[in-house]
Amino acid sequence: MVNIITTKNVNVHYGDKKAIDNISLNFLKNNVTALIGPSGCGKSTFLRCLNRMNDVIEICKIEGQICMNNIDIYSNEIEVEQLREKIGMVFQKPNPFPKSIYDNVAYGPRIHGFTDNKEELDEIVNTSLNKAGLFNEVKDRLDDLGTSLSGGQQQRLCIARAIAIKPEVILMDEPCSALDPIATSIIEELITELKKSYTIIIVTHSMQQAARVSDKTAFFHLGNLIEEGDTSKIFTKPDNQKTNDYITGRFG
Amino acid sequence: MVNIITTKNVNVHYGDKKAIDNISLNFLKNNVTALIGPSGCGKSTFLRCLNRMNDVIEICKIEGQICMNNIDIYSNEIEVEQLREKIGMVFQKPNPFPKSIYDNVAYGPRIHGFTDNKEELDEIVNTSLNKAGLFNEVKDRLDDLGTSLSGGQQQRLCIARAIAIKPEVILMDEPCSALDPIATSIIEELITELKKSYTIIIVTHSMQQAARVSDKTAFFHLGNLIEEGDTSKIFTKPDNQKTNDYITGRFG
Amino acid sequence: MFYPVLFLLVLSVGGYYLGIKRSKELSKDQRLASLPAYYGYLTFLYICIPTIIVWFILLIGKNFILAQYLMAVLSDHLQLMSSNEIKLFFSKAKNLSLGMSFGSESDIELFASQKILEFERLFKLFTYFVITLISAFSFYTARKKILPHYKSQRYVEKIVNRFIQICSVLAILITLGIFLSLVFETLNFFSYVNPFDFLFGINWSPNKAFVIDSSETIDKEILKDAFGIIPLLGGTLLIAFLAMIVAIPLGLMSAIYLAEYAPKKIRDFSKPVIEILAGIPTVVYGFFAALVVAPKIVLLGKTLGLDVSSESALAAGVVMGVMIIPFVSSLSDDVITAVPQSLRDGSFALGATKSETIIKVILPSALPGIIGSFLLAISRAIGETMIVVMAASLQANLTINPLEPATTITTQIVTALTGDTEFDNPKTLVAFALGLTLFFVTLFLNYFALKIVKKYREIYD
Amino acid sequence: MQHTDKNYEIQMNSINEKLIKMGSILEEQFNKALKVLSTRDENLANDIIDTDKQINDLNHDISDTVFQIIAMRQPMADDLRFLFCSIKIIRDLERIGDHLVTVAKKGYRINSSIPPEFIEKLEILGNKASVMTHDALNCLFERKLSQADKIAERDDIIDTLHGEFIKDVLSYMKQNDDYIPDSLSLIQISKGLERVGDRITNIMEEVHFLIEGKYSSE
Amino acid sequence: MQHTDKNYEIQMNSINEKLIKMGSILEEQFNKALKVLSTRDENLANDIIDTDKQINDLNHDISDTVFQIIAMRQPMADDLRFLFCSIKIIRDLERIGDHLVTVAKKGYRINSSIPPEFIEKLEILGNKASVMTHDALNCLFERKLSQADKIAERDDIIDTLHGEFIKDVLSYMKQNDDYIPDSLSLIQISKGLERVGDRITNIMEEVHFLIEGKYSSE
Amino acid sequence: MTNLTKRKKAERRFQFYGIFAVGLSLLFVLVLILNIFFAGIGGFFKTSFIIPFHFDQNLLKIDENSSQEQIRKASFRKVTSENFKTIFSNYSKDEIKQIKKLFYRKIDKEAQKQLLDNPNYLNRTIEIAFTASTGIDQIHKGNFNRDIPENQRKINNFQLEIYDQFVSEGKVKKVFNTDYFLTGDSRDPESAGVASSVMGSVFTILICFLLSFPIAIFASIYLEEFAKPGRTTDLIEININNLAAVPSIIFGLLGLGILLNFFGLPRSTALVGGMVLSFMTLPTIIVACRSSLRAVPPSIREGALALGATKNQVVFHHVLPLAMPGTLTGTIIGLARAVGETAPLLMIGMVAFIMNVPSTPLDPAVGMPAQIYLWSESAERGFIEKTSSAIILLLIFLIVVNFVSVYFRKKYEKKW
Ligand SMILES: Nc1ncnc2c1ncn2[C@@H]1O[C@H](COP(=O)(O)OP(=O)(O)OP(=O)(O)O)[C@@H](O)[C@H]1O
Ligand SMILES: Nc1ncnc2c1ncn2[C@@H]1O[C@H](COP(=O)(O)OP(=O)(O)OP(=O)(O)O)[C@@H](O)[C@H]1O
Ligand SMILES: [Mg+2]
Ligand SMILES: [Mg+2]
Ligand SMILES: O=P([O-])([O-])[O-]
Repeated sequence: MVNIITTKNVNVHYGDKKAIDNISLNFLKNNVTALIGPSGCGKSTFLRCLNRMNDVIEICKIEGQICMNNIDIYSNEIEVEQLREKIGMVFQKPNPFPKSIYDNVAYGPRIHGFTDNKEELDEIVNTSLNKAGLFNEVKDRLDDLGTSLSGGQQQRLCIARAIAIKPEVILMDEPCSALDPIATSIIEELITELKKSYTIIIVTHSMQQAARVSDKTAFFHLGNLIEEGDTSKIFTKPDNQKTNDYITGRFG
Repeated sequence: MVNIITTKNVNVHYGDKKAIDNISLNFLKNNVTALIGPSGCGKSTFLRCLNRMNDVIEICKIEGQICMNNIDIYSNEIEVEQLREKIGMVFQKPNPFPKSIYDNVAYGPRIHGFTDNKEELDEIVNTSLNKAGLFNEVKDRLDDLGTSLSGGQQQRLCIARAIAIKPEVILMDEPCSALDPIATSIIEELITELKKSYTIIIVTHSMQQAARVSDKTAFFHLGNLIEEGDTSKIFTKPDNQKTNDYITGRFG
Repeated sequence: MFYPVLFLLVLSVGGYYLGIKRSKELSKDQRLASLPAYYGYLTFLYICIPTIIVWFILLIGKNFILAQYLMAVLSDHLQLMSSNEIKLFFSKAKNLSLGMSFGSESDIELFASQKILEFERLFKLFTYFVITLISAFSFYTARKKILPHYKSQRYVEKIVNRFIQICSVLAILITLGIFLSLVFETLNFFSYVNPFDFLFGINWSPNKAFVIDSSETIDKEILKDAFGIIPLLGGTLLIAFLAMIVAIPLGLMSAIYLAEYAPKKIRDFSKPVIEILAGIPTVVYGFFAALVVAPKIVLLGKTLGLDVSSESALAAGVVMGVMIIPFVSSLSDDVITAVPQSLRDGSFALGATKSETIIKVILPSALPGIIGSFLLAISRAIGETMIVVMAASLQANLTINPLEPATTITTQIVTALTGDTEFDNPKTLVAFALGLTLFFVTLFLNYFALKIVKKYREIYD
Repeated sequence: MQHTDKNYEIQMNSINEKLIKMGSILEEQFNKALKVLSTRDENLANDIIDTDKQINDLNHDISDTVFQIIAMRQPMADDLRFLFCSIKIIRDLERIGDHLVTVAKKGYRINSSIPPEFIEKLEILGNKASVMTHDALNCLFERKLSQADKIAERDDIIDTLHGEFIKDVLSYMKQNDDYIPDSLSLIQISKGLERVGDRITNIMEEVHFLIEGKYSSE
Repeated sequence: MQHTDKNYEIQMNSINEKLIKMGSILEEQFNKALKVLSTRDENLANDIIDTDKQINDLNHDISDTVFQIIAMRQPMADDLRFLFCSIKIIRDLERIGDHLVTVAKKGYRINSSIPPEFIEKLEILGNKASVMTHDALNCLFERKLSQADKIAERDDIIDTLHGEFIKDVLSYMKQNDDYIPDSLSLIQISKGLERVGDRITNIMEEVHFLIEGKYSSE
Repeated sequence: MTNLTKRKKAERRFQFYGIFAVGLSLLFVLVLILNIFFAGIGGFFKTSFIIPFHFDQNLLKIDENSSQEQIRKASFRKVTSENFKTIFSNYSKDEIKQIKKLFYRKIDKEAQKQLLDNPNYLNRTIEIAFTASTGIDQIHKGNFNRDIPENQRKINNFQLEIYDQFVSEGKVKKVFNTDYFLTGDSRDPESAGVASSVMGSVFTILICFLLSFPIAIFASIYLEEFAKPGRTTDLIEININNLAAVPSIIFGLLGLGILLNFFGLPRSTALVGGMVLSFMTLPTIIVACRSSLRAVPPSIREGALALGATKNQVVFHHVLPLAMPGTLTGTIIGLARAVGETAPLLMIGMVAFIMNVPSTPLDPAVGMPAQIYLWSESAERGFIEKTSSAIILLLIFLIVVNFVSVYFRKKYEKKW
């Protein structure tokens, strides 16, 4: 098993407020890693450090080392656009562009200049939709607006969009929290399907979801990484008392 | 055990769209009844029929009989304000008024003219906050804005506000869906506490939550009432195959 | 003007396509650092920017060059003239060259206008030549930059960002422009009139300055009592107050009704119709106030046995009030509808009636925003010009009786500047002092209004 | 209907399959054990003892899987009942395996001069137990209660047979001092087979719970 | 730390309490059963048989509660392990109760002319089993593993004692034909007590799982 | 229960206030529009007298072969007098003079125009409709009460008699005044038209749009998407907010002080007017554009960023197109306001008497509202009607624009 992303002594501050406290955490290739923890513990913050989405936030300061395939992603040689081509992201609320389904998926390949060729582009769009398990549902209406789809379909469209630029890693920040149970279970299944070709890091509020979909789980608390390990271990016999208390519903 | 609310052959249409299809369902006094079902099955619609919150929606047409304490709540003799004094409601997103905590709770008693007396009003406010399990947290800052509280506290403030007019029934529409797990568990505990004095009807997306807090559960599907009964029964041995399938995650 | 722009555009767009073509050729062998389109944009900008700059310089310099040219050509003739005469001569020649003839031109002036036309022709040719030259050179430079590893996207974006930034800085320049245009003339004015007298004087009779023509020395003692702004301020506030008496209750209640009660159809109809009131040009209101409302008020006053002036503050105030209704109603409507539905639901669920919900929950929540809307409306009323110019009196009158005539700051500005007086007369210059006062008063009001509105928005964010 | 989550479905199915496997191994073990009684084949007996490990492993395996599923997937309703039932049944099945090991261990050492009717009676008992086990597992897999009550009746038959057998052996023992250890073995074998009947009754109770959501006694 | 949800806490505690109750009843039963051996008091024996029903009821009760908790509260980690452990342990405890009933049933009917050293030996065995049970439950409640391994050793001692006892009884039987049924009872009592030891070993395995999250054998 | 009854009563009272307010506001609109409509609709028509007119070759001193140029140079004064003399041969010279006053002062010009359009009229007698004077026009349209004493009106009793005679002969016609739309301003209400002011407005608005629209969009983009919070950004913010608050007349002062006096741009031109109005419109568009930009949910930006789009790509591919409908609505409203703006134009001299229809933004021009202002200040009765007609035109334009923008808003309203 190879680590595709490694992080070492990562600290994140929002202004004066420390959001991530010296976290070192590695992510295995072709694995689903779940980040869990109470609200505000820094899951999203940490996740967004991995594709430098936090660059946008002025007051956000990041220290420590984050490497992808052993290259420091915060080094000067790395263009952030290039990085995000390698690390896709799916958000909490499905956010398709208000364009056609086709254009949603084709957008990434277009801006990265994957191809000038209409047929090749079609091919990319179709495979991406297929991989996201959406192709059969939308193949007859690729020209409809992406926003006209149902919530669950929209989220899969966003996944297709992320896949279309052939990333190695896909980050997901609570991808199911805006969905109902049925749509959720479809996405969850998709995730286990996708991990054959991608490395997936998922933030979730639902311990049950983490238990269901992930191979590895990391438990965050107040900006600290309390425990990480095999999901089956974390949910049955965590080493740390805090993890145990959180998982079993002892919060106060 | 007495039925406090009885409904018979209730049909609800939004324009041409049928949202509730001939549902008859009764609610026991001092019980927590959970309404569960997939998204869009009509849970909220049905709930809002019970205190006539759907009156506001122009295209919403309600047929059938809904009685509270054997009096038809849609009859002409019933003023809707009077009904809502008897049936309180707590919403999905905490919605405290942007007034002081005190005024939030005192609002109901004031408009209904419960008392002119400052001491009596204080008394009502304090007991309501107490019953909502919030008094100790806010007693020193009753003049702060209700909106300055945390999400979970806001939701409890809304519960206190509902309690302050001494309703018999409290309706809750996904009261925890905007809260994190910790706040959720506090509210859930509060619910079991409240059922000693009130009848509670709660809509929830989370089967687990229904299982945890309710005595009775009703399962809705596409506007139909599929099954209702003791919660422990519904979640261990439902009679209906659809219920079983939904509960066990067989959706497709 | 039009053709050079088109010419430049054609050149630039051509550059864009050539850039794309070149980069596509390159991209056959390897992946470029940026998309081909960006090499196109790069070429486009490379051609556009320097050319526009040079062209602009040429345009600015044109008059200067022209003057030099004429000087050279007509040096014998011009040597004899004073600088003022030269100015006059040039402008006459210029007008002649544009075909404006007053029938009394001399030969030398005709000759000069000929020369000007000649120069214009030459200059135009020269402009085209320069544009072409620079474009070609820029295109050459840009093309050299089209290399696989060259990140044209970054460069293009940098330029675009800089351009965007410049656009936003323009707002500062305009404000600065306003301030400068007002402040210099105001200082000039204050050299005639003591600022203290201006700000606290209670007499307004600028015509006292009329007797002074530029040759006479100015008697500051007379002016001391002529430019007191207080009566103007009083009139302005009186009219604004009358306007608000009309606008606030009507506007606010309309907003409440439309936002909370009205069936969708009525709302969809009424809202835009009431907003028409805001869209109607003020000159129309002025016309209406002066020709329809004022006579009616006089008539009404007569039947009631009141003595109403035909230029009463009432007419202007009421009409202005009508005009301002939509300002109050639209803004209030916005803040009322911005109150989240959940608050309404919360109140209804407690058994409140609709009016209770509005009065006790919605209005208090929206109050800061509503007050903000009032303040904005007031500042609008104070700055309003045409209605008062057309319907209010010119006569300064310190009164609170709406039936008497009153004048306003804006009216006086217009009066001062539409006469034919020279710019070195306090009677004219006072307009700038009044403008500056108005500027600060409305600024102050708006600053507060916006602050309140902003704070209110934060409650829900 | 299948679970929307295919992995869940797979996990649930694997438990089912392992239970089936356990059942079929037990059937084999029954056959072998009864053969041992008649042939006194030590190798076969050892084979049974070895095979029993598989059953023990399956027991642990299923127990682990059930634990994981409950931890990771929050099963409810029939899924949960099935898991709950499984976790209890496997203990019974494993014990049935143990009893068969007892049969084998004791069986191949029984002196051949013991009257063959004892062995025959044991074989009858054994067959009944074997068939009961088979039927019980069928009940489980098909989730049909029809046969369940009959199975309880059949346990009564086994009990009676066992009681009679003990009596017979006791009287035989009294007359044949030398055969006391062998008789004791016979008694233990019979006892074992009788306990299989009890286990099956247990299993049927769990199956009842699986299907009806409550125990028949309640 | 306590569960944020008090009802959950109460439910979890009730299981704990019921387990404690089961343990204390079993301790009583042990005492009574050993007394029956020496006194042959039929009433006491009946008392034991009656009391066993309580144990059975507790078994069902705990099983139900565990099922409800798992269905309604999605327990995880140590809670889930505890529930899982409980569901398995109660079977063992219930069986220990059954074995004690066997001791009582057989015990009071043993002919008083049987040599008293047999009874004494059984009492020693019984005491050992009783102490083991007590210790095992302590292990469970205190979630300490320290004593667990020792308990396995103690089971070996019981097995040896049982083996020796059987040998003794066998040789006694051969010499005293008339006492064969009584000897058989002695053997069954010893066997029962030995099985208690096995059960305790089982329980300790579950406790190991509860504390360590895996079985000691794995 | 009484409590509830009381509350219900209060409820009804409150609702009534609302209906009353809305009703009154709507009434204002109605009154205003009707009033102006009825006052102004006549302005689109003019009254003409039909009289036989002989184009005498000799009096005009031209012949069939004369060029248009020659006709234009010919004097029609004499031929007109001759015609009047023949038609009204039984009236005295003085009376003819009075009769002539029933006609528009420039009757000879009208005759000339007829001949220019129809050269074959030469030497023929043709029945031609000549514009009546504004006084007759008003009387004919019924805007003027002829019962008031003779000394208080411009038309004396003799003239009225003649007019009545014409009417009885059916020689008075009310015709649609196409010239109103084709000619520029004039000292005479009879021939005053809106063409020059309409063109002036068109040029002004065009300049205003071309300047303010792109600049506003870029400024908005900078502020919403790129600006890092800092002193400069705050300064820009404050300035834009202030610009929105500055009374329009101050912008006029700016135009006067900076554009005219300092930069020496030509007075009274659409160029300067457009520039001044664009300063005014800028903040309106910026506010609209910024709020539209802000309304684009951050999730769209994040979505694009996460795909590796650069910030510029995010803005120009996604955010700006989504913000466009809102921006356009704001622009339309801003421009509509600019169209109706008068005060600043007063300051830069765009209230001049302009007869020629401007053909470039550099020509002297007035705007519609300034024209309205000018006419409304005019003492002549006929101009009131012209003013109202111009107002009608302006209002129609504004209402159309308003509804277009409402339609726009409705159509592109997005719920995220
Ligand atoms: N843009 C921001 N500016 C300032 N503080 C922030 C910002 N984003 C997050 N924080 C703070 O950083 C901490 C970690 O936030 P983060 O969003 O990573 O938590 P989270 O674990 O994702 O929570 P949740 O489960 O609610 O999404 C919180 O205390 C939060 O208040
Ligand atoms: N105001 C409305 N106008 C028109 N249709 C509506 C309205 N509110 C609800 N519906 C429709 O009625 C049906 C039932 O809606 P309802 O909100 O009751 O579902 P729900 O079970 O509460 O779903 P959720 O779990 O998503 O809240 C849905 O199909 C919905 O689209
Ligand atoms: Mg988060
Ligand atoms: Mg709902
Ligand atoms: O499994 P048992 O030996 O106790 O029947």
